[in-house]
Amino acid sequence: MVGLQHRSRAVTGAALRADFPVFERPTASGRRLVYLDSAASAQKPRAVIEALAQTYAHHYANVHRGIYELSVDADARYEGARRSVAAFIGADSPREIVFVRNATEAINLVAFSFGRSNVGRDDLVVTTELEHHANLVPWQQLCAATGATLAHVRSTDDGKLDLDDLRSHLERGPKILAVSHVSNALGTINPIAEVTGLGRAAGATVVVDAAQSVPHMPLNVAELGADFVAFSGHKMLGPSGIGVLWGRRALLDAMPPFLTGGSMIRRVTLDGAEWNEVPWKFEAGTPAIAEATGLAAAIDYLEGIGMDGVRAHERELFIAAWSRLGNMPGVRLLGPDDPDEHAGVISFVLDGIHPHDVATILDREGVAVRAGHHCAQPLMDRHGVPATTRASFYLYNDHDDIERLADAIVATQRVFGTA
Amino acid sequence: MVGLQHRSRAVTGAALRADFPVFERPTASGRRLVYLDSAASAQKPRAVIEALAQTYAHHYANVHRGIYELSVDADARYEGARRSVAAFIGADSPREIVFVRNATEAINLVAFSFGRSNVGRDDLVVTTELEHHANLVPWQQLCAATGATLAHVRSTDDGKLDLDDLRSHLERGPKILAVSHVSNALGTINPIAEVTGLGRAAGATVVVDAAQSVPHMPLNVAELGADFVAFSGHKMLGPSGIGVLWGRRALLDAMPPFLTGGSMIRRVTLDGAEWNEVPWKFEAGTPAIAEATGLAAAIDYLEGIGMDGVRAHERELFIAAWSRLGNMPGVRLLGPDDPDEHAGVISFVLDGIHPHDVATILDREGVAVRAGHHCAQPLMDRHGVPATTRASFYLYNDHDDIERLADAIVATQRVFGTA
Amino acid sequence: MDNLYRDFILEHYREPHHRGVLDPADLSFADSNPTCGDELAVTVRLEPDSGRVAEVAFDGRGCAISQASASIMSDHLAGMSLDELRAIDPRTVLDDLGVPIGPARFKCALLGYKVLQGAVRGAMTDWPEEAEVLGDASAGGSSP
Amino acid sequence: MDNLYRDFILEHYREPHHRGVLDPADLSFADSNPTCGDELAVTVRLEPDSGRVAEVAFDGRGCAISQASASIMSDHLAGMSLDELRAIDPRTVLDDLGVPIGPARFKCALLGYKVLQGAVRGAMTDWPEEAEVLGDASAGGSSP
Ligand SMILES: Cc1ncc(COP(=O)(O)O)c(C=O)c1O
Ligand SMILES: Cc1ncc(COP(=O)(O)O)c(C=O)c1O
Repeated sequence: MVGLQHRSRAVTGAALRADFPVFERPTASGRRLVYLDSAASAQKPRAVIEALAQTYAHHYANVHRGIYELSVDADARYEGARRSVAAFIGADSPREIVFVRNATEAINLVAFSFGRSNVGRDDLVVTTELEHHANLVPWQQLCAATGATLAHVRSTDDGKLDLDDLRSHLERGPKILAVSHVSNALGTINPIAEVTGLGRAAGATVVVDAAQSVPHMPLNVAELGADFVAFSGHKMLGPSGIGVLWGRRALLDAMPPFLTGGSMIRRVTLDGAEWNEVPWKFEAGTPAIAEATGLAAAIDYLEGIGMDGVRAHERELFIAAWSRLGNMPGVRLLGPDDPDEHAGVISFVLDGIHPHDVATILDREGVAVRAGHHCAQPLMDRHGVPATTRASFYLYNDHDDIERLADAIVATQRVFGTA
Repeated sequence: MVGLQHRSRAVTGAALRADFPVFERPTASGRRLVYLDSAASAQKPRAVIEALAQTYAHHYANVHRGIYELSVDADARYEGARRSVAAFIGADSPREIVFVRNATEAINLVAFSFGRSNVGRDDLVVTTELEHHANLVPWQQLCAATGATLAHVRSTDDGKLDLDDLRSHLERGPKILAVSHVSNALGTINPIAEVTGLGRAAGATVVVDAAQSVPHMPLNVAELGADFVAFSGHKMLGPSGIGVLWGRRALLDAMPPFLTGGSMIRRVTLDGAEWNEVPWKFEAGTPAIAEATGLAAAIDYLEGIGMDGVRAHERELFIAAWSRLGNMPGVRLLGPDDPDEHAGVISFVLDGIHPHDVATILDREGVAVRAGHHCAQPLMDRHGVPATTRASFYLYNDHDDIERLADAIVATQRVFGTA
Repeated sequence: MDNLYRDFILEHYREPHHRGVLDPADLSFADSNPTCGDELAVTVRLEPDSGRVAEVAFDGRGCAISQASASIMSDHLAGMSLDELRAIDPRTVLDDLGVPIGPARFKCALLGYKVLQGAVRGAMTDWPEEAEVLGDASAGGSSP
Repeated sequence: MDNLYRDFILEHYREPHHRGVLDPADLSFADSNPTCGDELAVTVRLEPDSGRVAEVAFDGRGCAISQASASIMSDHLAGMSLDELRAIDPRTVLDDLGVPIGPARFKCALLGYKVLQGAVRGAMTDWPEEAEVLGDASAGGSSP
């Protein structure tokens, strides 16, 4: 088996699949599931599912307001999860960790709270052509509401950020630079420390969409140089319904609240309210209590492997898949070909076959991939395709999966008579 | 055992506790847990915990965009949960069900999206003195942002809505009337159909905070006469991280989106976006996928008992507790004494003993209650107390729990030398 | 392999019927599949006297399913009145397509239908309800 | 029953030391416990020469723990300089209280301390970090 020979770490790939119950699921093809859609959402290890069930079964109560033991227990676990997240990304303090639903809400929170109080009609907001809609549409809305101008850093033909274009945008002194660390649509890894450095040097507040990086590589906010970082639990083996906004303490302190209601207040009268301290100021109402503990379990699991190991494994799979698919006739690959600039996400197009049809036939072969615009329509427009097929890797994938993918591509080409 | 004798339905109280693993948890008192804090959040039956675990183990993928079987399966379950919710509250169509995090987010969504596009500086928004902060602070913020005026319907000494005062506010033609169905702090059941009827007749858009009613009594939005209804999954045996906004289709269709990003768009270019159909227009990013399926399981569980049965059980417990506690010296009860106007939520004050101290000593006796302002500071101010102690019932409580509560109150009074 | 990509589907995909743009046209509309961004436009010419469809043409890019579905449907449209167009049942469109369509390809299979409805009504229409068209059991969301 | 509601706690609760409002005062501040809305105010009179605490008084409503804690602390304040007040370690306040305080009553036990810090700094201060004061194991959130 190709997969077993090439795997560099015993702890990744096939050996880990036993931890993920989904791989017990039979597929219509009769073969084991090859799950290549982790960029959309990751599968869950038993440890995460168990942690959730444990919380609900024996440690559940509302948080933040209870005096009885069960609620103190629930609160300690919820706030303990915040400390886990803070440690995982190297935050100075758990106070800088705001729990939200997902990366999308995290970015909206910044656009509404920081944006509407700091951006005016003469200001400039800069995003890039590489962004997921989550890091684009909220800024369009901010600019529409405030009259500010939105500009986009160009990308190159091989899907990289055009740093010269970034520099020239920065010369105009934008208030906000919103940029992704890793593109979900093309897999591009941006030179993020350089980008944040340039952005902050130009006086911009830098918002990093780390939805595709935190799950897949070491990330340390102390070194990153960003002001805000957004990511989702569900892409990093954690539950759905929980995501994270990290922000610099001083910024969070100065920002007005976004959603309002219980827990986020210090004192309320009929006519007005004073706000609680951060991060609770930004967590109105009952949060995703158990889901936070599930996210902490996911972090434990990832730390058990080591984020360096996760990244190394995906880098190796990328190299193998890029050369395997790149050598197949009728297959066009998108994005940079340097493995240091490309995460474990491969977007491709088959000549004469629409990505939806590719994904359908791959599915019949037991290979789960995503087809579509990957919530990055402007990027698709930029590359002149309506959509692509995307295979994305995580720690439970291996070289065998790449062979299954390659075989299924051939099968697709046979159906369409292009092979 | 008192509990067993008085219970009117075999399906409620002690018999059901076996379905809830939390009751296996030992307490510091050495006695079984008496959980009287369901108004803050409900405990979870095994069926809900199992449904969540099943979804994560075998049916999990991102929704809305996938072509492979696993994602079609996940999507069908997520959208199936929407249909369950729609059926449970009698909505015309699942399109009227927006999944949010909690009741708080649901109300904020209305305040931001409907509010900011429909309320201007000459307009009036009316809430009541009975509201949870979640149905008060978002309206304060709306009025602060738009220059509109906020007014509050008075409550009576026994904690009921003053309907004459409501009428006189309605004569001023408010744009929005935001009112709770059941008060979480006092247990008052408002005559909600009458209130919504008056509100709509006066031309107001009526927002009902049903966080304390949907879990505890039959509620049918077709009969309710409201325009928007908000509630939380975690208070109705469901997971944390999932809540519901119901809205009339025509209103939802006409509203601008709130959070923006993936899934909620029809088409995006670098400079602008068109929105998806409802309800997806309001669900930006990856939703609480598995949590929705857990909520559907909670609904199944509740329907297995019948909401009439749940309400009847809590009504019976209310009557018993109200007379038991009301006859104890040094105990002051708040709220209406008519069991038709009072849900299974009893707020009380012990002479000379602060509610926090009460809750601490009750906890030592294995009785979990809430102490504080219950996110209703203006209501506490109204009744001249900083806080109360609150015992709230659900289907797993019984008469034995009331005895345990009464005994623990006596123990508290002994510690403080007031008994 | 395949009960979805039958030969006639692939033939319609490669050589779609009624392809192109009518100019001038009496009705026209364009819409897209939010999942993949596929865009399809329709132009319709009506008989001056009867107001019935004289000619119809689809134009755009898309997958085999969406292209075949529009192509097959286009063969049935000539001679229909506007009311008849409006009354087309999306279930019939799926039946005419003749291959099993599940939720995953629901929008692909009905993009042509939706664009045609837009042309007839002169305005964007909602996607048909999956639960109604496919039956509750197989219905998922109809969002991208 | 009880290691929390020891007799001296209840005595301080019933007859708190240094109770009332100093008028005039050199420093004053009020704050509340967000969980229950309990409000506590402090007024401080300083020695004109040394700038050290001459007299302090607490006023407000609250639970046994918050009242006893402020009362016990108030006995230690006379003669302290502003820098010394500022340097008070919340752990010492809990030690002086002399009963075991967990996360559930953390804010009750430190309300007096927090109000005093507000008076010294002339501005609202954050609650001390539970994790630091109580040690990580028992720490939960410090939010209402
Ligand atoms: C009446 C009422 N409204 C709103 C809420 C807010 O609910 P959540 O915290 O789930 O958003 C609550 C919860 O305590 C409530 O009781
Ligand atoms: C780069 C990027 N940003 C943001 C998001 C949005 O994440 P979520 O849907 O969890 O909010 C995604 C998810 O696809 C992503 O890949």
